[in-house]
Amino acid sequence: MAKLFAIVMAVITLVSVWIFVAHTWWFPTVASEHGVDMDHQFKETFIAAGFAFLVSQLGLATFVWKYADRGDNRKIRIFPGGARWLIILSLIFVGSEVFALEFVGQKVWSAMYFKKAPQDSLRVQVLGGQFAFYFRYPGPDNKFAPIHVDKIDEGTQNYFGLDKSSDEEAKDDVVTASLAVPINRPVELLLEAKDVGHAFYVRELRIQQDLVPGMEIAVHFLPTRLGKFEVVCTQLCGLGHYNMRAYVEVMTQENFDKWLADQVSQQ
Amino acid sequence: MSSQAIARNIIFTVWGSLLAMTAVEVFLAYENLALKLMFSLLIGISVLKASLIVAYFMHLRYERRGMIWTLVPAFVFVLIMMFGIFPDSLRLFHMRVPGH
Amino acid sequence: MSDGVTPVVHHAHAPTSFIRRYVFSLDHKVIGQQYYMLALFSVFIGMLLSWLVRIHLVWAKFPIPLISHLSPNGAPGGVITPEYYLSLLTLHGTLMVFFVLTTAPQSGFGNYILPIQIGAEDMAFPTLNMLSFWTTFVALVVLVSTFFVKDGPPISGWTAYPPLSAIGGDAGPGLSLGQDLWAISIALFCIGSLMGALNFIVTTLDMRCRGMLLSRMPLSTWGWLITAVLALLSFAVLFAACILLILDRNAGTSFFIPGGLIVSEKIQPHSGGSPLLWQHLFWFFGHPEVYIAIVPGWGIISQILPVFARKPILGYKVILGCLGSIAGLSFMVWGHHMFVSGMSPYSGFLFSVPTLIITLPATIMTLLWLGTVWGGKLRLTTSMLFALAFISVFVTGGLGGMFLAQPSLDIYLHATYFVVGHFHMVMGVAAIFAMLAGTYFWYPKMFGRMLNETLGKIHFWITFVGVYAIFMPMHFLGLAGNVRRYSEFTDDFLQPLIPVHKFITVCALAVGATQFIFLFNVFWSMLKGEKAPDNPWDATSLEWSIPSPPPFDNFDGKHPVVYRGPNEYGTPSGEKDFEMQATPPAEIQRRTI
Amino acid sequence: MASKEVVASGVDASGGIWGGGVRPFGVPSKKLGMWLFVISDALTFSVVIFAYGYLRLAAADWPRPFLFVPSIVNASVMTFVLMTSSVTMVYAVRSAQLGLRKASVWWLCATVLCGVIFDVLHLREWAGLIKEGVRPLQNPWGTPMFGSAFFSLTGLHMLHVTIGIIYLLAVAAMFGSSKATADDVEVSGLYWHFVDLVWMFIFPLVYLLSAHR
Repeated sequence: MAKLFAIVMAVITLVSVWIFVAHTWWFPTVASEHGVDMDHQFKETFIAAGFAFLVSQLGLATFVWKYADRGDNRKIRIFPGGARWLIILSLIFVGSEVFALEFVGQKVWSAMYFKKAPQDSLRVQVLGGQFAFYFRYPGPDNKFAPIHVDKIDEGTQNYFGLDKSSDEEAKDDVVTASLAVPINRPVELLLEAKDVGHAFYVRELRIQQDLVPGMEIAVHFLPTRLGKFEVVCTQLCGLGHYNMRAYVEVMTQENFDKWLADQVSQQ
Repeated sequence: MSSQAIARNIIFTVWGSLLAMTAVEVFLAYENLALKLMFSLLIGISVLKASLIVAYFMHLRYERRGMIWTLVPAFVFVLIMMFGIFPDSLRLFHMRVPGH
Repeated sequence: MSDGVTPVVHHAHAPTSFIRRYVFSLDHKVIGQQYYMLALFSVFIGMLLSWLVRIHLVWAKFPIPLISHLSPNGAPGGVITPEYYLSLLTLHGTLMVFFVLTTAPQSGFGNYILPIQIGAEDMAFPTLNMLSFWTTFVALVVLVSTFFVKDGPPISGWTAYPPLSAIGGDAGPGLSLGQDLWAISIALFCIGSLMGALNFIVTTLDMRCRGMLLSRMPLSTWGWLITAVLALLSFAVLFAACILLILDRNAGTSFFIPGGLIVSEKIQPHSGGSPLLWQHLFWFFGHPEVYIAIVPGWGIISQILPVFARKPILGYKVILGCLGSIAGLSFMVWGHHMFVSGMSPYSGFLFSVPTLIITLPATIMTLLWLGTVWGGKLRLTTSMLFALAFISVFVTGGLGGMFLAQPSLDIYLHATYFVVGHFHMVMGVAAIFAMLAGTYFWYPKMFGRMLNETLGKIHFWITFVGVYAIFMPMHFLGLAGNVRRYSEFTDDFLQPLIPVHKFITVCALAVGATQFIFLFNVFWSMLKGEKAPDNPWDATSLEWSIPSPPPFDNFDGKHPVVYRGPNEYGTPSGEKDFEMQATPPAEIQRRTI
Repeated sequence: MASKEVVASGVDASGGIWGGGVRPFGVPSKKLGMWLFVISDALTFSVVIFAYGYLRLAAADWPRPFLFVPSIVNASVMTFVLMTSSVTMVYAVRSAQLGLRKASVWWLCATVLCGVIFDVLHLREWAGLIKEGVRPLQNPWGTPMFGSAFFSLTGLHMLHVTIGIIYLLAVAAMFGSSKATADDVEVSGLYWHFVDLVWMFIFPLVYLLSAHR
């Protein structure tokens, strides 16, 4: 029984570690600037956690193998030095971990949330609703017209409740069903929700942020890889949650200008 | 110990000071103070009143020290932790959706 | 005094009527068994729900027999609809977290064992004890009744985030009456748990027998005491939050609902509230709740390991310190559930510091358990196997926390299957393993008969390997960016991951099926199991010094006296290698001469 | 080493062994239980108060509608009544402990009377506000949330007072017919003082901070 337990544990441990090391199922390739740092942070954490995982699991397996009662009159042995060494050990391990992960590893967090978006960044407003995302570009005046809740109407496709008759800023606002951004230009998203909580999650861009009703939350990133990525909702928002999806396409500047142009023509 | 009866003069001293502090609170409410200052003064006085009630009316002052040191810190600790929700509410005002 | 017991004047007798004795009983042992059975019922319902959930995930169109009768419009022809999937998900979470993880280890074992372990005749407030059980029972009935109301249970998940949970029927099916019942059920559950917690604390402090110093209490008792303190402080918060939610839904207040919402084309009347407020209040309870689920487990494991390793637990006082400090820290870290919720990023940073610091006491405890196993003479009973497996899964799950505790990484991992794998491993499986270890350990005392070890071993091996096969892959899914709470994986990105989900589902079905072996074992052994001796495991604590099952007033009208701590193992005096807490020194001298 | 412990603890057992029971705090279990209840109930109240603060801080124009006459005066009178009820309660406990059963019952009744007066004044005020058009989600003055916060907080407190009235009546009846002990009176006193204590925070936070100037 003891040997079986030890072997099973060892197998479980090694298989798990192997799958991690072999990257059998792994992150999609990063497509944003801060994402690179994030992946680096992941790597460091994997090394620390993997080490602890191997040591503790294999240690347990060995102890069970070695110290199972085989009916002999072997005396028990108290761990040399009692608890003291183990406490010191964990102090060292955890102390270094907390320092490394907490105070060194917060680069990404601070870069994304403590720093404001650069001045020249492209501002896009994102509105989440059951069960779709809508995007609004401010147009030449770079101003978003105010949202008139009473004017929001799916039927006339006035998703943002714009009042083009009276609001000047509203006239040049461009509303789209999918997001397109030029590569290597910082983007600032202003996230809002119109009914319940949603979330804006793009794996390749390594961004995730809840859309909270009644709040306008800003996130910013710098896309560094061309491609079309999925935007999915990660905050349970009702029966269509699993189907709430949009796409973000990172384009070259000229493609982006073309794209924006014929979005304007469709308004 | 807990079963000893509390003296008359203490009861009325506490009662009087509670009333007095209430009067002070009402008076403060009509002074022209910044909301922050007013709030902290009012809360300060209320905490004082509460601790008087706990200490004398609820008799905690005469209980075994061990009991005080078990009950009060746990409560106060949790209460202090709860203040962790406020950084948000201060942000909420500035993050409200324009037009809503 | 040398015989270690003093006679008392009155000698209580069990009530004779069936109702008073087995239904509305005041006896902590019966109430403990009632709680245990309630949890057993809930855990199997919850497990069946998880089966439906897993099956729907990978074979969405597969018609499941009988379910169409349970909910004709939720699962027409047995094919589960996306919204009914969410209902099942919500009920699974609520049942498991509240009615299993909170009741079984604390109220179940705690009620039965704690008074005996401290040498008391009963809890401090038997009537309150009965009330707390029946309140919990009503809460369970109310929750399960959501299956039978129009358009079924709520679809807002066990965290019930507003506005989804607060604006009612407009937001989706199950959010009208179902959500109300959910809130009422949880409020009732809070009341029940508060009464129980209060009772536990008073009992542990006031009812201890002669010689049972705090420093001599078994670690399981300590676990239950600390958990009771956590429950007393945290359920009060959830209770208030539930009241506010109920008011928002029915009294027209607006604590959690901001203005200007348009749900299904209707402008909602509410304004002025904040969804974040609920998240704060819920998780302020929610994180201590995690420890309410696992701290009794830690206590039980720290109690069981030395028994079967035949040596004292390493660092009794240190483990105590760890339990205490984790209990304290658990009130400082709730924000790590809300990193990307729109909470102030600075608080997010601050919350992650104590979160990572929790690793310290957790690591120390794990190492102490390993140190206890080291150099012992392990008796690998089923109970011990589950205890050892507990250490393994606890470490595995805990290490996942190292990732989620960092806001930088949580940005990517939040709301993915990595989180699901993490908390199922560390809070679900670990706590369940502690319960199972406790069951195999205390069953002889609770029911007077031994559980069948062979069935137990089969149950253990499949379960142990199975949980790794289920929850380890979930971590990989999370890394690959697989979002949780999706009823179907319709988007292209997730297609390559579906084989993994199939594998998980198959394992889940297998492991679930294995649990029926356990269920059979429990009920079969009640009737047919071999009679249990007073002390089948050569354990030291008080419950093993009395007959199994114990007499009505536990110590048969005598008052036990405790002479030493619970960890006197591997101290050969005469033929025995352990000393019971209640063995008087005189007798030891007689034996050793 | 472990065997030494056996001897040591054996010695300890014959020497510094304690008698079990209510040693740690030297209070009856019921009293300790009530204290624990008070703590958790205090947390429940704090949560509602915190929610009120949270939303008020986030609100644009929180109304300050309470005129000195009648609102503030009325609230001050209510405060006075509640404090006085605390004093009568203290007397009830005191005479119970001194074995003056009859006096204690009378003092309890006096306390109940104060509680009733408090409730009546409170309900009168509610009625007045409702007539002025205050509802959970609307009021003539400003942020709609005002009504929600006001009614929830004061309502929760009023509920506690009402429960307290029933509780004290029961205790009075049982103590009068000597089914209850002086300890029970003291325990009920703890609850009543706690209700008073909560009002000490509701009065300034809900009324004074919304006083019209």
